[in-house]
Amino acid sequence: MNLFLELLLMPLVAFLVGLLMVLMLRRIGAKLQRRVGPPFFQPLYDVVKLYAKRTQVSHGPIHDMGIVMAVGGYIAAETLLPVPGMDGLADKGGVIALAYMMMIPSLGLALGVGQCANPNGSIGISRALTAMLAYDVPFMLVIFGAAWVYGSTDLSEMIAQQQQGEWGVARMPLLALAGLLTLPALMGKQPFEIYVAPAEIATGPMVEMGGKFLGGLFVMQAFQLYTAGALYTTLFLGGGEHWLSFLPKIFLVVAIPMMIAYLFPRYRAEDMLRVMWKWPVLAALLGLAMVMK
Amino acid sequence: MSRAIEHILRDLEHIAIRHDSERRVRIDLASEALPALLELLKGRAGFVHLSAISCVDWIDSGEFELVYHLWSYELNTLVSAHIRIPRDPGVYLSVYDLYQPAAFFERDIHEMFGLYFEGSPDMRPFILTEWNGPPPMRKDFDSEAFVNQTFQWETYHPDWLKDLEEQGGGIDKRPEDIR
Amino acid sequence: MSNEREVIGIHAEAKRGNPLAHVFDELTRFCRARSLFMLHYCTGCGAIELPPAMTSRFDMERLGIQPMVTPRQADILLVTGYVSVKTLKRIILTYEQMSAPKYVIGICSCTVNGGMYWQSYATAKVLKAYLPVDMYIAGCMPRPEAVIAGLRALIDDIEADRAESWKRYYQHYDHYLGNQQSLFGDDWQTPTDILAEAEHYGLLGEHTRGKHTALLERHQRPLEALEMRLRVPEEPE
Amino acid sequence: MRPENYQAKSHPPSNEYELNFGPNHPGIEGNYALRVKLRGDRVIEARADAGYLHRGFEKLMEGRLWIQNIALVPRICVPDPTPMEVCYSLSVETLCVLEAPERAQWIRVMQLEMSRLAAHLFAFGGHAATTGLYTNMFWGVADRDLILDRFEELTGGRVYSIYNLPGGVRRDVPDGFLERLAALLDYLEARLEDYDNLFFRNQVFIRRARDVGAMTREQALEWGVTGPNLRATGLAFDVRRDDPYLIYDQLEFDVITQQAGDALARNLVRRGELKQSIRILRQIIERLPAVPGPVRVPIPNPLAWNAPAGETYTRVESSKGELAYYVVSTGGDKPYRVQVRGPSAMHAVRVLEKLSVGARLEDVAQIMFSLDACPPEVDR
Repeated sequence: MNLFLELLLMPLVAFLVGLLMVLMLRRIGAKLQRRVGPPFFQPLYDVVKLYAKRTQVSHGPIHDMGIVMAVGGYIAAETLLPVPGMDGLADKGGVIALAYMMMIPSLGLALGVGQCANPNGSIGISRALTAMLAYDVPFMLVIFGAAWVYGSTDLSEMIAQQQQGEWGVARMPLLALAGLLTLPALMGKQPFEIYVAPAEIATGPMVEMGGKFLGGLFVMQAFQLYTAGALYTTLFLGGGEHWLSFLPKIFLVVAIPMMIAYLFPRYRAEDMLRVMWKWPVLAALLGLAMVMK
Repeated sequence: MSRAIEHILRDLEHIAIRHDSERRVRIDLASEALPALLELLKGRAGFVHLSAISCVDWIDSGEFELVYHLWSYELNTLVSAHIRIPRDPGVYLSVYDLYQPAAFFERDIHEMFGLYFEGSPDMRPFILTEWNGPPPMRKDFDSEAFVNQTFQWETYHPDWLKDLEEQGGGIDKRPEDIR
Repeated sequence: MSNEREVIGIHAEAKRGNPLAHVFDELTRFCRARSLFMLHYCTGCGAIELPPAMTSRFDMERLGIQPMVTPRQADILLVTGYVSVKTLKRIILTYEQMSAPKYVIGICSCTVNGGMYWQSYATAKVLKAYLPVDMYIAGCMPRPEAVIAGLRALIDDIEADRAESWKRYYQHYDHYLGNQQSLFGDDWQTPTDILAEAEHYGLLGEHTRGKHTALLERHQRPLEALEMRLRVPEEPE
Repeated sequence: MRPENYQAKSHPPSNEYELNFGPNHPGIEGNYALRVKLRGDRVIEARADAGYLHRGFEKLMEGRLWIQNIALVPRICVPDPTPMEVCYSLSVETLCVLEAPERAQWIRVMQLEMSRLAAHLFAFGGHAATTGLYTNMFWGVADRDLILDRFEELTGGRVYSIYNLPGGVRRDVPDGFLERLAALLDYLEARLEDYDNLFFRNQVFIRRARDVGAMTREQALEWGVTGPNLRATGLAFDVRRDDPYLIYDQLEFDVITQQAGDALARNLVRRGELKQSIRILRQIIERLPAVPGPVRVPIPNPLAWNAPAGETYTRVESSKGELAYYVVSTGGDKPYRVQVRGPSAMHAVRVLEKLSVGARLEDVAQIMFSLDACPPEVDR
């Protein structure tokens, strides 16, 4: 398939799968809360509705730019994530570039939200950056360990190795565990949902976002869930031979943090740092020691 | 139990103690004696809980009645101390230094009745911050007249009612007429 | 209701050249009706029946309705109960910050005509004099079923393109502003510049400007950017 | 005038800034505002801003008949309306030297305890939601709804029942009501285990709520704290036991206390009271059928009912604390003066202000919800 088409298709697929994941998130919550939950197309309705708002309140060009960066960062990340049948730019970027791309949205949000001059938003974004600081340490360790084990930072190379040999989860179980512990923080769900926190800071970064800006954030959330699931699958669960095995894997990966998300309150910001820097980092360091012995 | 209260208060002059029921005591006294009474009750009988301060506007006699409801967790008795102060100029002493909850009640009475308490920590408007009229709980404030003059009303005259009226029926007494 | 619409002439919008415009309109309308973010301002008692309607027993999310936290994100403003004058100011600020299309639902009898507080000096009686109301759900207080039935009716209205009160607010701003001024005083001003917005979005109507907006424009200061100061000055007491 | 509320005045790059917490904020119970001044994310000053729910109840009640006011009083506290009705009815009964028949008193206590169950379920559901645990809120509100169903069966109204009158209650319990109530109690008791697992034993929640908004017993007494919030500081005082009204002196129940006085302790007290309310209701279910008598005494024509001159201060224990009515009559057909002393008038203003200072911004909502403050009681 030609590269240009792939670059178009990969984000699109990511978006659609991401919307399904948002739906799954809300349905899981509904089941735990003993209710029915939203209809099947609900996430799509939400996004279309938000983009179709007639009046859009913008707080200046930086505000607009922030959202573009937030969504753009993930779109770029999707092109670096190989999926069955499509490699995109995976062989040119590798996992390090991907990790950088996954940080851009938070920084973009910080820019955009700063422009809103709403203290709730500013507190929220400072918490979001704190959260990023918290989960990036174990996340980087995990990526580093995986790259060490596979002897490459190339994601398609990793997939190829796993599909010929055994899965990453068997070769480095502790690193896989550390990655799993990092996932809820990466997805910003309870107990690490410190930067949305409606009752504390009125949904933090989203406080001044309406219409297409909120729509952008919804799209970003879809990408975020998809990226987290797909990256974990690629690193530890053998990637995907074809879509029929890839999709169940990424949905399963995303479902695990969601199951616990509805059973916990959120931590305080410093508690999140403490927890993230303790258990996942410990597991990751032990895992590193095991693979490097 | 009630004996004890009478014993404690034996030094105060011009004071009438009445036992309404087993756990209710009513005390009437002059307004100057109230701080001394509260101090005695709090210090000697353990009346640490100021349940409420009530204000009644006796407009006919030109007085405000203030009632201090005190509860003792030890004696399980509620004492209501009644005093009367002149409606004009309507100034009295705060009991905040004895009972902190008084701050809320005094502030409330100030904005609802216009009665000023000297020494109370905060007499700024609290509930009626966006109210320009007279203190609304005074008896001379006519709420209904104010409402009729300030607010709009829903006109209730649907089509089916017009039809009914053409046939000679309709509403006997309209809400507007009652107001 | 119907003749009011004709007077306003809401449907007199210019035809668009894009042949797909109609399809897009249908799509957005379809999605709008199925995704409603509501801001439930707990102005009064009626707020107590919203949690049951939202939570497990009645589960509003089935209908695509979910609570939102800030006015910027919301589509529906639920005014749940009597509106004291102090609250009414905040409701108007909230309403003006929402992005259109936006809908207002008045819950409880008190928003219709003052309810059992008709005598009260502190509550405004008729909500629709100050804000355009799409739907009233009467009752004291309406049950969760009634709230959901009302929201369903609103959904039908949105799908049929009948719920357009927000345009009425722009096009009859003078009327609403006049009522607001009569309650809050002539120097009433909100941070949102409705006149400029109406102009910008092409929603100016015959009755947008009038003697009340003239009064507003005389003292209106444009919204300046917030200062960045090192210390907040003490409030004048 | 630029309406000054609603948005912070300055941008956070400065170290100190002011934030309006409410009136329309998910971390605020009802329509209430707290203006907080923050340094970093620590509150250095908090000021309550009430009046958004002010209706002038006390003025309204002066303009209505004794019996008309029954429809007005439950609206003063929306989540827990029954104590309002009962307390007002008791006041008028004291004034008119009436006494409700014994059966009516039993039914009233039953209704009071049902209302307490509902209010407590609502309260800790709300508290859980402020910490991000929405599942508990979804469950709590749904279970509260089952109690409201029983209310509806008993009184005809889900929330506001207008069931108590001076002189008794409107009608007797329907057939089979007590069995259905007993079944509901069994269900609720079984559900309590779920709540314990999800909420009260949740380590993350315990970590969040411990030491938040803590007050000592001395502070609580000084600030006029009552009800569960006072019992959470270790003082075993309950109006139901120590100043009994109705038939509470014939019932067995424990006064639950905790020592810590923080948000966690306050929730645990409510958790214990749920169990006690179930216990009280079980006793009533058992003994009510044997209580004879009518459920109301005849009262004069309500439209021309003049209560004798006098005054009364009546207290009951609502789910939030000490609730009292001061009613003055001059012998007319309307009250001369009614004062409502809601427990939240203390909790939501001074106590909240004091406890918020020094707390972190993320704990302000927790403090408010753990105090179970009810803004309409403040504003009236």
